[in-house]
Amino acid sequence: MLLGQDHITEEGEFVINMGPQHPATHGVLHLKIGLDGETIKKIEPHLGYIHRSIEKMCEQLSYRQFIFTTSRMDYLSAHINNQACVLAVEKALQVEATPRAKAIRVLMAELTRLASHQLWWACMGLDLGAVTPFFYAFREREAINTIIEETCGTRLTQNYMVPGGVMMDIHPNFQKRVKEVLKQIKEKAHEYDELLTGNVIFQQRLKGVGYLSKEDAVSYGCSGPTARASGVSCDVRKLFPYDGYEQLKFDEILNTEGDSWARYLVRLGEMKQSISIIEQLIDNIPEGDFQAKTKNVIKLPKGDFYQRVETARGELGVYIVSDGGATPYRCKFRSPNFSNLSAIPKMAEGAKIGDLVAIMATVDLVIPDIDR
Amino acid sequence: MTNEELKYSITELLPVATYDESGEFLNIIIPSDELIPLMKELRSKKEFDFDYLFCLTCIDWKDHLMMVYHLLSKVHKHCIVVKAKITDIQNPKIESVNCIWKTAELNEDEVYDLFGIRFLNHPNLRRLFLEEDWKGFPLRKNYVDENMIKL
Amino acid sequence: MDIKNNVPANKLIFPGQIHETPDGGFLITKLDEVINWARSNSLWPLIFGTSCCAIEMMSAADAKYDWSRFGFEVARASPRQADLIIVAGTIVMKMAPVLKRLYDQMPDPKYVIAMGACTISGGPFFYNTYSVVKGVDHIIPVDVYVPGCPPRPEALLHSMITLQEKIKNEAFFRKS
Amino acid sequence: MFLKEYFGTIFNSVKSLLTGMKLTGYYFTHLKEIVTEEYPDNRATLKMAERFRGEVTMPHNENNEHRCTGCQSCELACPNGSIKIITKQEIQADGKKKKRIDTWVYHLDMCTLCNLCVIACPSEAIVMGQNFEHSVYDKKQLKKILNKTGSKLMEGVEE
Repeated sequence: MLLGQDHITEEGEFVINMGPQHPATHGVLHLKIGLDGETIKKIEPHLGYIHRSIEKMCEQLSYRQFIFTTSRMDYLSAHINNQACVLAVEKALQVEATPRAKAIRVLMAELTRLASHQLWWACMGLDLGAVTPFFYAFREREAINTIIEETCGTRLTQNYMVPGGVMMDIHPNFQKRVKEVLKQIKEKAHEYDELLTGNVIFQQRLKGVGYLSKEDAVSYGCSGPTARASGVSCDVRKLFPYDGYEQLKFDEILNTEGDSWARYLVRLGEMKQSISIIEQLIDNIPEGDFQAKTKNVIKLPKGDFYQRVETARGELGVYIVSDGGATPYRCKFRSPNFSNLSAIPKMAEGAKIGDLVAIMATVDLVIPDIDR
Repeated sequence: MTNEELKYSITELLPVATYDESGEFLNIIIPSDELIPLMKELRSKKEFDFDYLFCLTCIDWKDHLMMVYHLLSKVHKHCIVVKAKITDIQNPKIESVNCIWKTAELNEDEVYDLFGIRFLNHPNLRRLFLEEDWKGFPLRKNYVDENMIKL
Repeated sequence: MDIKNNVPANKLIFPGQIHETPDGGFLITKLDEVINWARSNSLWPLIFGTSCCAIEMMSAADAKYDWSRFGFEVARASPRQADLIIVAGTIVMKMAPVLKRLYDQMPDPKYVIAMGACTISGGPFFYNTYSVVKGVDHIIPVDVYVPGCPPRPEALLHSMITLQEKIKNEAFFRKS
Repeated sequence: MFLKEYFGTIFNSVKSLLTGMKLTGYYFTHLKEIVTEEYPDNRATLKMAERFRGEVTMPHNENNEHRCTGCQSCELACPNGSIKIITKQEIQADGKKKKRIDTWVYHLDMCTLCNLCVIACPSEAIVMGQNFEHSVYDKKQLKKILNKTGSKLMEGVEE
C-alpha cells in the first residue's frame, strides 16, 4: 500500500511530500502525507536520506574507536550517546568507572541535556513563526558550549568518554564556569516564559494538537519526554539507574495530557531538573582518578550486552553482540527518535497540515539518529 | 516475576524453548514458527504483560539468522529477550509482530531492508533506508559491495 | 577587513581563477568591481543541513557569531532565492540526486561551501560504509572547503570570507 | 458570555505579545550585555580554549627535530584512517639499521579531531593545534605532511 505512486491514492486522498529538503523537518526527513482537504489522513515516513551505515562500520572498529561514531547519531546528546557505549563496554568487561569519572559523566550529560533542550526551544519557536526566541536560547547554549569546549576540546561532537572513565580531567575553571552559567540561566528563565510560554497565540497552536494516548505511547515504543507527556513513566535514570543517578534527587516530570503543550511543559520541567542535578553534583565531585585502568586492546567476552541511557530525546539502547574478538560482531543502536517518529502518523491523524509542524517540533526529532 | 518464575511459566507454554541466562536478561531461544503464539501469550497474559517492545533487531550468524526481541513490562518491570532462530538463510521469513506491538512496523521494515528477512502479514513491507533497487542486504555477513573501501 | 592579508598566498590560488591582465579597460574593470562587491556582500544561503554541521551553521547565525554582519543572514528555504549552498552534513547515495536537483534549481551565479569532513571526503564515514558519497564534489562543484568535524562557527565565517575573496576576483564583463 | 471570552482572548493575546516585545525592547535599549564576538576583527585577541582541537600538529624544536619514532600507534588508533605513516630504514653511525619516519601524511579533510591519536602516542610527538582557519579553494591542500623536510628524531626519545 505504497502512498503516492500518483498524486491521488485509491481512497481519494491527495498526496503531498514534505521533505527531504524542508526547513521544518529539522533535517532530511521525507514524509508522504495523504490529505483530504487540509486534514491529514495518513502519513508514511520515508527514511534513509542520511543513512550512514554506522552499524556496519562498527563491526570493523575496535571498542575504543566505535564510540566516536555515536556522537554523530544524536549530535545534540553526543555525550550521552558516548556514555551509553562506554557503559555497555564496561558492563561487558565488568569494570567500573571511578567515582570521579562517574560524577563528571553525569555533569556533562546533564549540561548536554540542558543545551539540547535549549536548542529545541529555539527551533520550536522558529518553526512556529517566532524568530526572536532563537537568539535568546542560543545565548545560553553558547555559554554551555564554551564550558564543554574548555574541558573536552570540541563544542559538539566531543568524544570525551573512554571505557573506564573520561579522557581528560575537568578543566580547573570548570566548576566556577558552570556555576556562573547556572546563575545566568536561572536569571534569564523568566524570559523564556515571557517570550513563548505565556504567549496565548503560541499556547493555542499547541493545546489539543497531536494527542497521543498512554496505550499508544507504550505500543509505539515511545520514550523520553514524548512518552512522559502521555503519562508513561519511562525515565531510564529512575528505572534503571547508571553512573550514580540513584544517589541524586530529581523528579521525573510526568504529564497526562498527551498533547503538544504537555510535551512542551515536560521539556521545560526537565531543564529545571537538569539544573538541580548539576547543582547537587558540582561541589561534590569526588577526588581521585578520572580513569580506571583498562587494557590497551579491549576484548569483550562472548555474549550479548544491552545498555540503555536516557538521552535528551528518550531511551537509547546499545546492543553489542560479541564473539570474543576485538570488534563487535553486531552492534545495534536502539534509537529513541526512531520509535518516536513511528508515533507521528498516529499523532497527526485528523490534524491540519499546519499542525504537523507543531507536532514534529514538540517531538523534537534528530534525523541522523533515526537513520544511523 | 523473577527470571526463574518466567522460565518456569514459559516452559509450561512452550516446551521446545531453550534458555540462556549468561547475560543480563533471560534469553529464550525458540524456532521461528513458534513465535506468534508465544508472543501473543506474553503480551496478553496478566502475569507477563509485556507491553513494551523496546528493541527489535536481527543477528546474522552465517549459518542461521536470529531475530531478537527485547521486551519489557511497564507494569511488572521485568525484562525478557526472545530470540527466534531462522534456519533458511536463502529465503528467510517470519511472522510479523506488528499486530501485537505497533512499533514493530518500522523496525521490521528496517530489518527487511538490512537483512532481507520477509515478514509475513506485515502491512507495508518496503525498503526503509536504501533505494528500492538496491542489490543485497548490507548487514548480512556475506554482503559484498565493490564500492566499499576497506580500511 | 584585513582577511586577505592573513590568508597565505598559496591559499588564494584556486583552480580556474582569472588573473588580472594589464590591458583591461578602466570602465569595465570598475564595473566588475562594483558587481563583485554587491554579489559578495549579499550572499543568501540556502537552509540545507543534513547533520551535525547544521547545528554549527545555526550557531553561526545566532547572536554570538552573527553572520548577518557579512550579509549572510537572509537564509532561504527555497533554492530559487539562494546564491549559496552550504552543504552541512553527510551526503548519502539516496540524498545525492536531491542535492543535485536543489543545486540545479538555484539561479546563477551560485556558490557551494563544503562544510565539514563528511562533505569534503566522506570523513568519518569514508571506510567500510556502503551508502555514503565520498565527497560532495562528486555531485556538485565546490568553491570553498572548510575542514573540521564539525568546524566551529568562526571557521565557517572564515570560509565565507574566503568565498567573498574569490567572488571579488571574478570577472563578469572581462570574459574573453 | 461568548463575547466576553472572545474579547478576553484577543486582549490576552495582545498583552502576551506585548510582554514578549517589551523584552526585546529592553535589550534594544540596554546595551550593557553584548554577546556578539566580532570575528574576524578580533583575530588578534581571539584565543581558543587551551584544549581546543583544531588540527593535529607535530612540534619541531629549533634544531628541526621531532619526537616521532614511527611506531604507528596513532595510525592504528585512528578510527577513520586519516593518518598514514611511511617509514624508511636508516643506517645509524654504529652501522645498525633503525626504523625512522619518511613522511607523516595527515588528511585534515577526513580528520574528526577525536584526540585518539594523541592519546595513543607513546612519545608525545603529536599535539592538537589551535588553528581553525583551514578554508581552502582546493581539496588537495588539506592533505598535509607534518614532518618538515630534513627533520630528525630528537635524541633520547626512543630509549
